[in-house]
Amino acid sequence: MIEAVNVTKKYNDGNQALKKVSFLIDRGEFVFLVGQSGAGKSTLFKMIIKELVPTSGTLKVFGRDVSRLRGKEVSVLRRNIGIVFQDFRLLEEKTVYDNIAFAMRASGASPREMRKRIPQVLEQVGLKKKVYSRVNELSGGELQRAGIARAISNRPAMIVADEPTGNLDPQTSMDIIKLLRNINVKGTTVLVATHDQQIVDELKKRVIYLEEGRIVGDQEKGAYVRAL
Amino acid sequence: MIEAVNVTKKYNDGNQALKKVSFLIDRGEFVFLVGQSGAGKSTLFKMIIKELVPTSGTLKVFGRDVSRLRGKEVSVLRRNIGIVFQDFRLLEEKTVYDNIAFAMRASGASPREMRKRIPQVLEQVGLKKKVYSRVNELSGGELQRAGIARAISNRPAMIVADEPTGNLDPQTSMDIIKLLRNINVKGTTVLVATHDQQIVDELKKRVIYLEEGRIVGDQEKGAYVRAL
Amino acid sequence: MLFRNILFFMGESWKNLFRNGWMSLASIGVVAVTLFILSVFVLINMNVHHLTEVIEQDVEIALYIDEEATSDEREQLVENLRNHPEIKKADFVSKEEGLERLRDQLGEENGLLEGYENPEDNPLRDAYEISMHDPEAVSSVAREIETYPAVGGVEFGEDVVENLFDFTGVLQVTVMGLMVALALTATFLISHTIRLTVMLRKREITIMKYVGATNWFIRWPFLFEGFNLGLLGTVIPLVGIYFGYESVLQWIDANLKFFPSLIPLETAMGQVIILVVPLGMALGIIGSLISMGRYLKV
Amino acid sequence: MLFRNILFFMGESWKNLFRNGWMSLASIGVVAVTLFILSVFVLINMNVHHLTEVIEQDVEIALYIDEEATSDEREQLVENLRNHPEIKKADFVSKEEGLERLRDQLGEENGLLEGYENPEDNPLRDAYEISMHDPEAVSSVAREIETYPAVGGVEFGEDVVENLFDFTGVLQVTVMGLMVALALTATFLISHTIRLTVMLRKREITIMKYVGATNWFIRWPFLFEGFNLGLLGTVIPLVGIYFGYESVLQWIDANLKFFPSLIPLETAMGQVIILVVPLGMALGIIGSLISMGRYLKV
Ligand SMILES: Nc1ncnc2c1ncn2[C@@H]1O[C@H](COP(=O)(O)OP(=O)(O)OP(=O)(O)O)[C@@H](O)[C@H]1O
Ligand SMILES: Nc1ncnc2c1ncn2[C@@H]1O[C@H](COP(=O)(O)OP(=O)(O)OP(=O)(O)O)[C@@H](O)[C@H]1O
Ligand SMILES: [Mg+2]
Ligand SMILES: [Mg+2]
Repeated sequence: MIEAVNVTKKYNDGNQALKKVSFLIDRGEFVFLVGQSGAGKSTLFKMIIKELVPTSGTLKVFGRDVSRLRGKEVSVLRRNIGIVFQDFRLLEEKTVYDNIAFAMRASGASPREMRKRIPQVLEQVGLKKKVYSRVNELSGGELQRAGIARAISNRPAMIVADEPTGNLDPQTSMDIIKLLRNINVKGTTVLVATHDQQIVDELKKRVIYLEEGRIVGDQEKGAYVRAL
Repeated sequence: MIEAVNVTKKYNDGNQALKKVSFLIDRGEFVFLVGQSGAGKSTLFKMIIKELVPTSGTLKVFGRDVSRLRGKEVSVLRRNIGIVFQDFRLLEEKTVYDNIAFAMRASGASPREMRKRIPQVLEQVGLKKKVYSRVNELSGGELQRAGIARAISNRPAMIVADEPTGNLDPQTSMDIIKLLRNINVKGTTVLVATHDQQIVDELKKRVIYLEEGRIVGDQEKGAYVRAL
Repeated sequence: MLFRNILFFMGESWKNLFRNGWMSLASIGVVAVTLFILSVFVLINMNVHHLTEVIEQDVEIALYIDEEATSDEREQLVENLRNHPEIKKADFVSKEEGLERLRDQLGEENGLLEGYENPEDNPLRDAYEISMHDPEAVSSVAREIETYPAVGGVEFGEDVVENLFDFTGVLQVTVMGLMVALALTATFLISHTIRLTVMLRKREITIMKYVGATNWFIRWPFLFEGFNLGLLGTVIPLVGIYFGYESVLQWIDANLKFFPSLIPLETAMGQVIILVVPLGMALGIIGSLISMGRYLKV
Repeated sequence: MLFRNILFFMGESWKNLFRNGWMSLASIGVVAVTLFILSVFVLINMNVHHLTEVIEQDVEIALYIDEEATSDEREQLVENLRNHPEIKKADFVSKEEGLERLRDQLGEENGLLEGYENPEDNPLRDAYEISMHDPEAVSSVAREIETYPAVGGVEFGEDVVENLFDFTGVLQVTVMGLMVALALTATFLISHTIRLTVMLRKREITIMKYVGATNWFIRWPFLFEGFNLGLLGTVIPLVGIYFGYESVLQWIDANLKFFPSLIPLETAMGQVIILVVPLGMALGIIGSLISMGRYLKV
């Protein structure tokens, strides 16, 4: 699914956010990405959806080098990845329903699919009460769940979630992570960046440890704090 | 410092976010506000700075009824409260330095004060390396620290922080909370809404528990999970 | 492009138009004002052109026949006038006719003409009213026919006529220049407006891109919006011009008896519609296209 | 308002102006185009007015003296003309002078006047060139003085003159209307532009409010920005008008010998500057004020 070989990302200001990162994530895996603030987690996610391109090295997603994708191919890539953004990226003026419908339509779904699917996903993230609330009327945690609902709405082959529980209480956090695990069990690859020690320790999944742009560990059934 | 008597907030869509909430916070206290997503924490914070006004009940801050404040008085209120917003509210296109300078100037500081104070606060939140980075080049945790730096920049009488560690790793979270505690020790009142069990349990400060808009508990030296 | 998408795009563009309320109104207003001024200029231009022609047709030479001319000389004169290449028409006006006209012209004051009832006392002379193919040749032709036999005198409004030609010429050039400037302004303003709309929706566009929308999926609603804005922008000037021009015509009709008639309402409106409607739509679309480019790189 | 704040606000407004790059350019462009068109209209209007006056001064009655009039009758005539309330000036033109003028006018072709060298053979008559206080009274005065003793004939360009008055009248009304429309358009466009600037900075404004900025602290930079935009918007039209009008003057000078002279460059520019500069600044400030209101409630 994702194959990174010596991926390096240097920002224009000279800041080297990722340094020769290499790893392989197979279809159907559930992987946590942990590391201090500024370690490069979001940078890696942005490259997976080609919001950024690697400065050097190759990053293959679904078997294709993302740096080489052009125009419509980028759209196709993104339609197959459900993304939960750290900053939500929801449209403030639209309702929760419209936000998801908006994304589904943009990725080619029919109105009928939307009508069927949207209540389903809102049920899954526990946001059914807020279907027709406008996004700027939501609490922080509700925003986060709306973002997750959108990401899973068109049944992507892979879900990439950046800090999906940062604004949630422990109970809701656990519910969300279990939701992602259930989706994973049905075959979807899931990649989660998180600072939430509790959920990492609880799930006992593969954990990739980033430190100042370098992978310093990669453990099956890992915990938040890297075993030495 | 803050005196709430039967404060109720009903949003236009009929949603009752706070129901007859009463409490008293004295000068120099350090208080955690905890509760599930959607419990009403941010709503309460917004009323303290008069972004919203109570539907009924009275909320006094610095001894004055916020509903009665007009024009310039609102500016004065806000200058005396350092606010850390759940959604950061930073200017994307400006540098970290300019964001803080912008806020300090708006609240009446002189250029000389700014030049002296800004490096100081960035040092305190551990963001000195990013002084001249633009905000849209920061990681989630760095954004959060920039927001905290801005809140403490003009030495407010009270600091109100909404989820100040949601995007931070446990180590950085603890550093930030200790920073707030140190400021508190010097006399500033601090009110923090959080979902972070670890820091609440560690600090053993007063905790107010919100549940669906109601205060269901208020304990000195409380823990994240309410003792029954 | 799927049919359901077309409907969706059109719906979106209208929704945006209403959602942006005053902002859309502003754009439409700008387009309307521009097209309105443009229309007014077109009307002025058309009418100046029309009036120039009318006045040019009015520019005639009056040739008075020498009272002592023989009938041979008179015939010779007719022949000369008929054969002159520059002369389009030469109408004979007998001195009786001339007197009749004068009576009409003077109206109630024709007490002045008392004593001239008797044809013998008619103080006027027989005349020819001559019009030219090229009105600008007036003075040279006049000088020439003055030398013909049987000609008692020649009259035409020399200087004023020449100045009028020059004046309308300058006016037409100025108006043309202004029209071009206005057309450019209109394109500029529409692209400016849509560019701002695009900027205000930057967030929407960014999100669409990150959830996998294609470039054209993003572009269509903006194209429709430009089109709508342009089209709506034509309505106000057309209505305004219709009633405005109508009342100008009526006012002139009521107040300026001697003023030559302007182009009739229907003809004028036809011209304005042919110009303004396609222009509004085209400007809208071009405006959208110009503004979208830079925001839609994936 | 603190002095350091004034400097800061001005700095901010300029920074914003540059930071918004093309957006500011667009606003300035809009203001410039509007003021330019306005200036052109003002120039046209001033010159139409000027030309009307020139032409009005040219409208004179030519009074030919009966060759058989006695010197008593002539003196009586002079008296009459001097006492007539409508008459401003009556210049005597002897028939010798008249012949001289004719010679000059005909230039090289004055072979036509051969045989008239001898004063005795002069075919012309003595005349008075009469100008009126109110040129529109021409025809009634002409009809009146025709009845004076010693008058052999009276001449003036009846119809053309009347039509010209009507024509310039209509033109002036139209131009005036367009000028008002354009002034309104300019205000509208500037307020529109600044409103959009305010919208684009909505986030900034919101944040400022939540960190305790006063309303006026937020307003000042926008006021300065409107002022700057308006002021910069005047530069282009002033320069354009200067060179444009200069070349129009030169062109007319070179090509239209018979055209009456237009208003000189300095006078015209003076008028335009007095109109355009305060207008640009005022529009900028008014534009800002209109647009800010609704966003600045605390
Ligand atoms: N556009 C950019 N230009 C320059 N530097 C950037 C840019 N975006 C991120 N960075 C820097 O790159 C580093 C890695 O950022 P990234 O967002 O990947 O961190 P992260 O691991 O997601 O951190 P967090 O947990 O705080 O979200 C940080 O130091 C950040 O300041
Ligand atoms: N502007 C609004 N209009 C209507 N309802 C609103 C509005 N803002 C918030 N709400 C609702 O009020 C309730 C309380 O919201 P609030 O933001 O105070 O929660 P919170 O305790 O801060 O939650 P979180 O921990 O998720 O941030 C939520 O159910 C939310 O949907
Ligand atoms: Mg991140
Ligand atoms: Mg909240």
